[in-house]
Amino acid sequence: MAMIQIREALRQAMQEEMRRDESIFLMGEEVAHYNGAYKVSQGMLEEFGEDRIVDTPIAENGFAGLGVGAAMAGMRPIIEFMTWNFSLVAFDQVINSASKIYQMSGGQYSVPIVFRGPNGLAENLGSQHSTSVDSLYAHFPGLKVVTYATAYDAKGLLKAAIRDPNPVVFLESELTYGIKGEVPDEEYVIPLGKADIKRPGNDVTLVTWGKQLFNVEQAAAELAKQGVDAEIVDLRSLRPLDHETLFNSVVKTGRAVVVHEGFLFAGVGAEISARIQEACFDILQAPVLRVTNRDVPQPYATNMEQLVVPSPERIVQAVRQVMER
Amino acid sequence: MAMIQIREALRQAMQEEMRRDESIFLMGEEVAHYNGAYKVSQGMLEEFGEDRIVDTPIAENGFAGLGVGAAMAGMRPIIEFMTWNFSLVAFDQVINSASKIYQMSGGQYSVPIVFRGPNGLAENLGSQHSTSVDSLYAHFPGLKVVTYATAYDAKGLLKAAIRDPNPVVFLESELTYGIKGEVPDEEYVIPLGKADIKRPGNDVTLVTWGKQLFNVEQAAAELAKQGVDAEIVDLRSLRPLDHETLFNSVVKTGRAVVVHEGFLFAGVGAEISARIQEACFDILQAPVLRVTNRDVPQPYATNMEQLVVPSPERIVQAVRQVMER
Amino acid sequence: MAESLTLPKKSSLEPLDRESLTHLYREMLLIRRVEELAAKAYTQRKILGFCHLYIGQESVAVGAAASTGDDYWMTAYREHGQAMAKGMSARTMMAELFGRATGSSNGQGGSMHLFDKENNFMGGYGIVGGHVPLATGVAWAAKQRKENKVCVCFFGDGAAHQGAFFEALCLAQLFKLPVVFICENNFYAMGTPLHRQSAVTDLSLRALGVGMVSEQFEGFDVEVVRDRVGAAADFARAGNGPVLLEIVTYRHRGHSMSDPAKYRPDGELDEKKKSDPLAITRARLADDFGMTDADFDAIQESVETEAQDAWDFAHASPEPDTSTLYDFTYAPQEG
Amino acid sequence: MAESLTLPKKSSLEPLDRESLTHLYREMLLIRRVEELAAKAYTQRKILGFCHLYIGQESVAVGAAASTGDDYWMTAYREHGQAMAKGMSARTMMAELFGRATGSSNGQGGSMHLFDKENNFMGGYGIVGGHVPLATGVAWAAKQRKENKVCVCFFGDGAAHQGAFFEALCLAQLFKLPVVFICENNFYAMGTPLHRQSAVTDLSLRALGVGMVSEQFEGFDVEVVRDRVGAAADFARAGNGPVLLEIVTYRHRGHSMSDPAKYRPDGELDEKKKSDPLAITRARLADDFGMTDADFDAIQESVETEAQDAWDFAHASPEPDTSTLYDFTYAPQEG
Ligand SMILES: Cc1ncc(C[n+]2csc(CCOP(=O)(O)OP(=O)(O)O)c2C)c(N)n1
Ligand SMILES: Cc1ncc(C[n+]2csc(CCOP(=O)(O)OP(=O)(O)O)c2C)c(N)n1
Ligand SMILES: [Mg+2]
Ligand SMILES: [Mg+2]
Repeated sequence: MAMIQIREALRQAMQEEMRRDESIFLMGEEVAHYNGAYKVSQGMLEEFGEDRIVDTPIAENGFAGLGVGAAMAGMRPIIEFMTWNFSLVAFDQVINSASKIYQMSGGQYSVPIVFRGPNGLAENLGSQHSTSVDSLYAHFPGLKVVTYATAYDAKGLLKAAIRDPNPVVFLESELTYGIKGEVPDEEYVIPLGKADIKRPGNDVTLVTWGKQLFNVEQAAAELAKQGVDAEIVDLRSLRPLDHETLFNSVVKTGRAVVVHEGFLFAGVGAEISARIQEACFDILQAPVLRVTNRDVPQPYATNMEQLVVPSPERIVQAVRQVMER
Repeated sequence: MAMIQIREALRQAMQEEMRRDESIFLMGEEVAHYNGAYKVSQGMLEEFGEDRIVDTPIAENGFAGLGVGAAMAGMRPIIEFMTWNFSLVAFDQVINSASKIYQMSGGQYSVPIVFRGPNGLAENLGSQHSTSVDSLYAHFPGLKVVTYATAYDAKGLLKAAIRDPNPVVFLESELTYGIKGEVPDEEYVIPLGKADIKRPGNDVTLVTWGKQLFNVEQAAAELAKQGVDAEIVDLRSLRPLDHETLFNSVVKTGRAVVVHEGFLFAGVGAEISARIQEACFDILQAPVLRVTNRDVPQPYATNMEQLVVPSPERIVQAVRQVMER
Repeated sequence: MAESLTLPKKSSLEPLDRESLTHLYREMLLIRRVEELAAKAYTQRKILGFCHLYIGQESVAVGAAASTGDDYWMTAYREHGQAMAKGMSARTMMAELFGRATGSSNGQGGSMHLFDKENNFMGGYGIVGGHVPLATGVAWAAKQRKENKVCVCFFGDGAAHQGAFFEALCLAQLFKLPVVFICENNFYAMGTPLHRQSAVTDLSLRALGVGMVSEQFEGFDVEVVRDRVGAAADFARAGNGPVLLEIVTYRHRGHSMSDPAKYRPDGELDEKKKSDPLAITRARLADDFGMTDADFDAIQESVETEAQDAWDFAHASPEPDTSTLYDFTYAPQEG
Repeated sequence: MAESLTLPKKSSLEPLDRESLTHLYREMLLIRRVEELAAKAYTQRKILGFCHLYIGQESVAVGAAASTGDDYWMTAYREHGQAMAKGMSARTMMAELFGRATGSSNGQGGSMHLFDKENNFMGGYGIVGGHVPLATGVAWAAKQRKENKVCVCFFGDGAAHQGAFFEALCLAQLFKLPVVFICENNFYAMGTPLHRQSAVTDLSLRALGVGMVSEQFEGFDVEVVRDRVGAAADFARAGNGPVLLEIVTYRHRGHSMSDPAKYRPDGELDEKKKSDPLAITRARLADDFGMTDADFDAIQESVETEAQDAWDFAHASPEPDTSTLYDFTYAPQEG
């Protein structure tokens, strides 16, 4: 076991897979000579050369499409969006090309590609640079959508995403690239579509994914002090969704709060809430509540910005509400 | 009262507003000389001339942005997407420009613009031409999202959308442009954010919007034969949402089924379901169920395609399920 | 400087003999007849949705196939003729248009989404300009694997204003990718003539802005198309980077079956029909290769049979099996 | 043909006298000093997020403002200097960077999103290329209302490969809109030099592909920028359509405060600093207008005061009132 930063875990995942499989290449803005805007691909140009670690001009729609075409032709591209905010100019390629080509071709062409980059809040960047794209992509069949909170999950899930024969949207975070975690020295892969219980508990199920896990863990610690034993379900894969782990937890606790970044309206939290009440209606002791961004474009000023995103306090408060029933 | 096609109702809305307000113009592909791909803008070039009814090249991102810039400068553009499928190449302009400029500028610049065009299934066009964008846009604060089923609503809501000082996403349907309905001779405007009870009932609430209203009405008729008295809530506005009408109905019936086109996962139906169980938890006699597209890219062949989208039969079946509790 | 780069005046291809030119003529005729049957099927509601006919443009696809037969192709939704030129059987294509299980995509794709992996026909796409970046990726793969293949990417005059098209040109030129971009300028994007779509009506100029080699020429003569596309493919194959070809052509029918095409100036269609690719090549075969009416009648007959057979096959084929509904969303994990 | 069109060799503007050139010098110096204070504030974590400094490029904004002061402007995120050149006070700007209620956007926008409606400064935007189409819309409005105004749209060399940029050029040329597109080529997009972003490094060539008039020139001399932007504005204002100007410049700092800019070749920065806009104009004022060191010291002093005052104002200003959180999402219905 080594303690490494999440950016190193992601890098190791790419390096190990690229050594194993010649057809994999990494392409994006500043990934090569600059070693990555957030240093995720540090040193990879040196190891793999310019044919496999490729800097691009600022043409996301173009190079996202390039990746899809290369995948159709049998390569396994990893396309880095410097941040997912910029994937909005490439939205058509991810949706109308990547997610649909396998179907349109009647199964003749698969699209084994990973789109990856940081998602959601990066602090004080204003509304154009703070979008969480989770629900935009998880909405579409044909895509898989994966994210992580820990270094261990980051590495194991990215390796699985690279090996998957389908387009995978892989959501990272600027704010956590530097967080360290234990990663085994031997190789491992975490299958997509499996949630992970990050904290077992009996009183309430806290459903989350991505970096909000850290807020949820803080809230759970505070709740423990207050005598509430929360179970934390880290979904990791938003599409496909691990119903079994999710529903088993809610069946046990009878209560659920969903916590995620990004907007409430038709967010992935809405889907989780709707599915829980569909599947666990008779068991639920209280409505499923959601803690998400408030319904405003992200403001720049710190005091306003922090008001908008989930906080341990808001999570504790929501849990209190569901416990009071 | 005159019986007119929905395309005429939409045209009247634009004509009346354009006569009233010099700053309004209509821009899009084939809207002028071709009189509209679906003849919505028939005759408008003749009445208003080339400065106000404007054909564009196939550059949606460009002319959507042009519209936003013109709106900032005080005009009131109506931007037609030939279909909303093509708005995916303009996604960045609708999200990162239109929905955020009022906020980024600290309220200095408002963006009074309407983006309109047909949405969802148009039959046998395959997966790239059958996308329902409802949840993609309703997800974002800063936008309003409006749709209709009848000629009356189409006209009144489009007039309100044109007068709104904010960007409005207005969702139409190829398949219903030719459907006729009664429209008053005198002017009227339907305020955004107000749902409409299309059928009063006591046993179950059917929540829907857009052309699925017709399937829901068929289902309600069938259910009536079976002794189930369904209330139909036509949301009309997805953002802002009319909670009052929605919750009052569910409080009365204790049961709800949400019916909409497009994908289930993080669709608007998920939001409705989540909000109903949040607000009406103690009243609900059964889980809120959803009838939506099945989770596959839209196939071309008719037999497969019809399997995917909602049908009266599927709606009746869902209602049966919630009634059995 | 951009202007200084040009294509070789002649391609590396040998001129066509009677037999091979006759073969191309037959292919063009087959496409023509199959499209006419598709139109008939559409009016009988055997084919639904959109149906964009290639009639009038056959020389482009057939000429290009004659010089890039083994290469990768990608194109838009007006692709029936291109799919057939690239090797898809009339049966498989017609069955897809009919939405049958025997179609090229099992009825999943339809008229706008023909795919034929065996023949490296990498698809028809419905988002104008959206497939152009894909072609750069196919060329990327071909280059990395040193396949000595190019990717031929067809699109219309209407696509030359799309950001996706421009970004693809930028990337292809920057990375010197073996792409032959073919803009089929048939004068109209739906009802909008080129001069109302663009300030410049010579679309090969688009290449100047990115430093790409380009050429504009009339594509009614299948031999000319074969030679110029061949020259472009030679250039790209040799590692010189991409080429933009603007091939001036004309569609005899409306944009799709639902378009009466009232926007044409009087007489334009008749004028253009004088340069019907079939008439041009027929005259050439008669004048320079001494083909007789009897010869042409024989071709006509075999084409009729093949086209009608495609209809019969499609008509007799079963609808897709609804139990396969979920089989086309995700590819299974290999191994 | 595109190439045949060119701008008038001289703009309609009178040459600058000592007083007005001194004024431009002072503006450039003020921008320089305010940016240096912003850098200091950033290292003290008084300014957070990204902070893209304009140091080295001052002559572009100030020269453009000297010829298009009443016109509409739109730009990207490296816009502190442009906002000030267009009339935003150092106080209002610094307060926005500090995220205070007294900032230009009440602290909602931040460094990348400065807006000043009073001065027709229509915003700084963060999506590369995304604002370029907006500029065509502003020009559309100006043209329809016969305002005799142009829209000046600034963007970087890195934006010249974006589809949004290309589509905006296509539309502006097709509709003959009064836009002056200014590509500030400072040689780098983040860490990527132009020659690795684009096959052509003369970005004014982008105009050829759409038939637009263009010109490339060095923009270190504020008088040159004023004249050439003036000439372009004259051209657009006269109804001749848009112009693309590529103004060659250089940024002395990294891409943003977090970029050490290690990618520069040795000596490049020192070499470029020889053409520091401040040095050039100072020399001109000294040599041709006889300004003395004392004169310059006086300017320096008043600039220091104004810049420090901006800092003090921002520092003393309150944070945004959290009760206004929901006030910036939807505009209220008028009347
Ligand atoms: C992005 C996008 N916008 C609009 C459309 C609707 N549309 C389909 S075909 C077409 C015209 C395309 O003309 P052209 O590129 O010249 O091809 P042609 O039909 O002439 O072969 C349009 C506007 C689309 N499919 N995709
Ligand atoms: C669409 C998009 N992609 C990527 C980014 C990240 N990014 C911000 S600035 C920048 C470089 C832009 O360089 P240039 O256009 O030359 O402007 P400069 O910074 O030199 O002023 C990049 C890649 C972005 N903001 N938007
Ligand atoms: Mg065309
Ligand atoms: Mg730059």
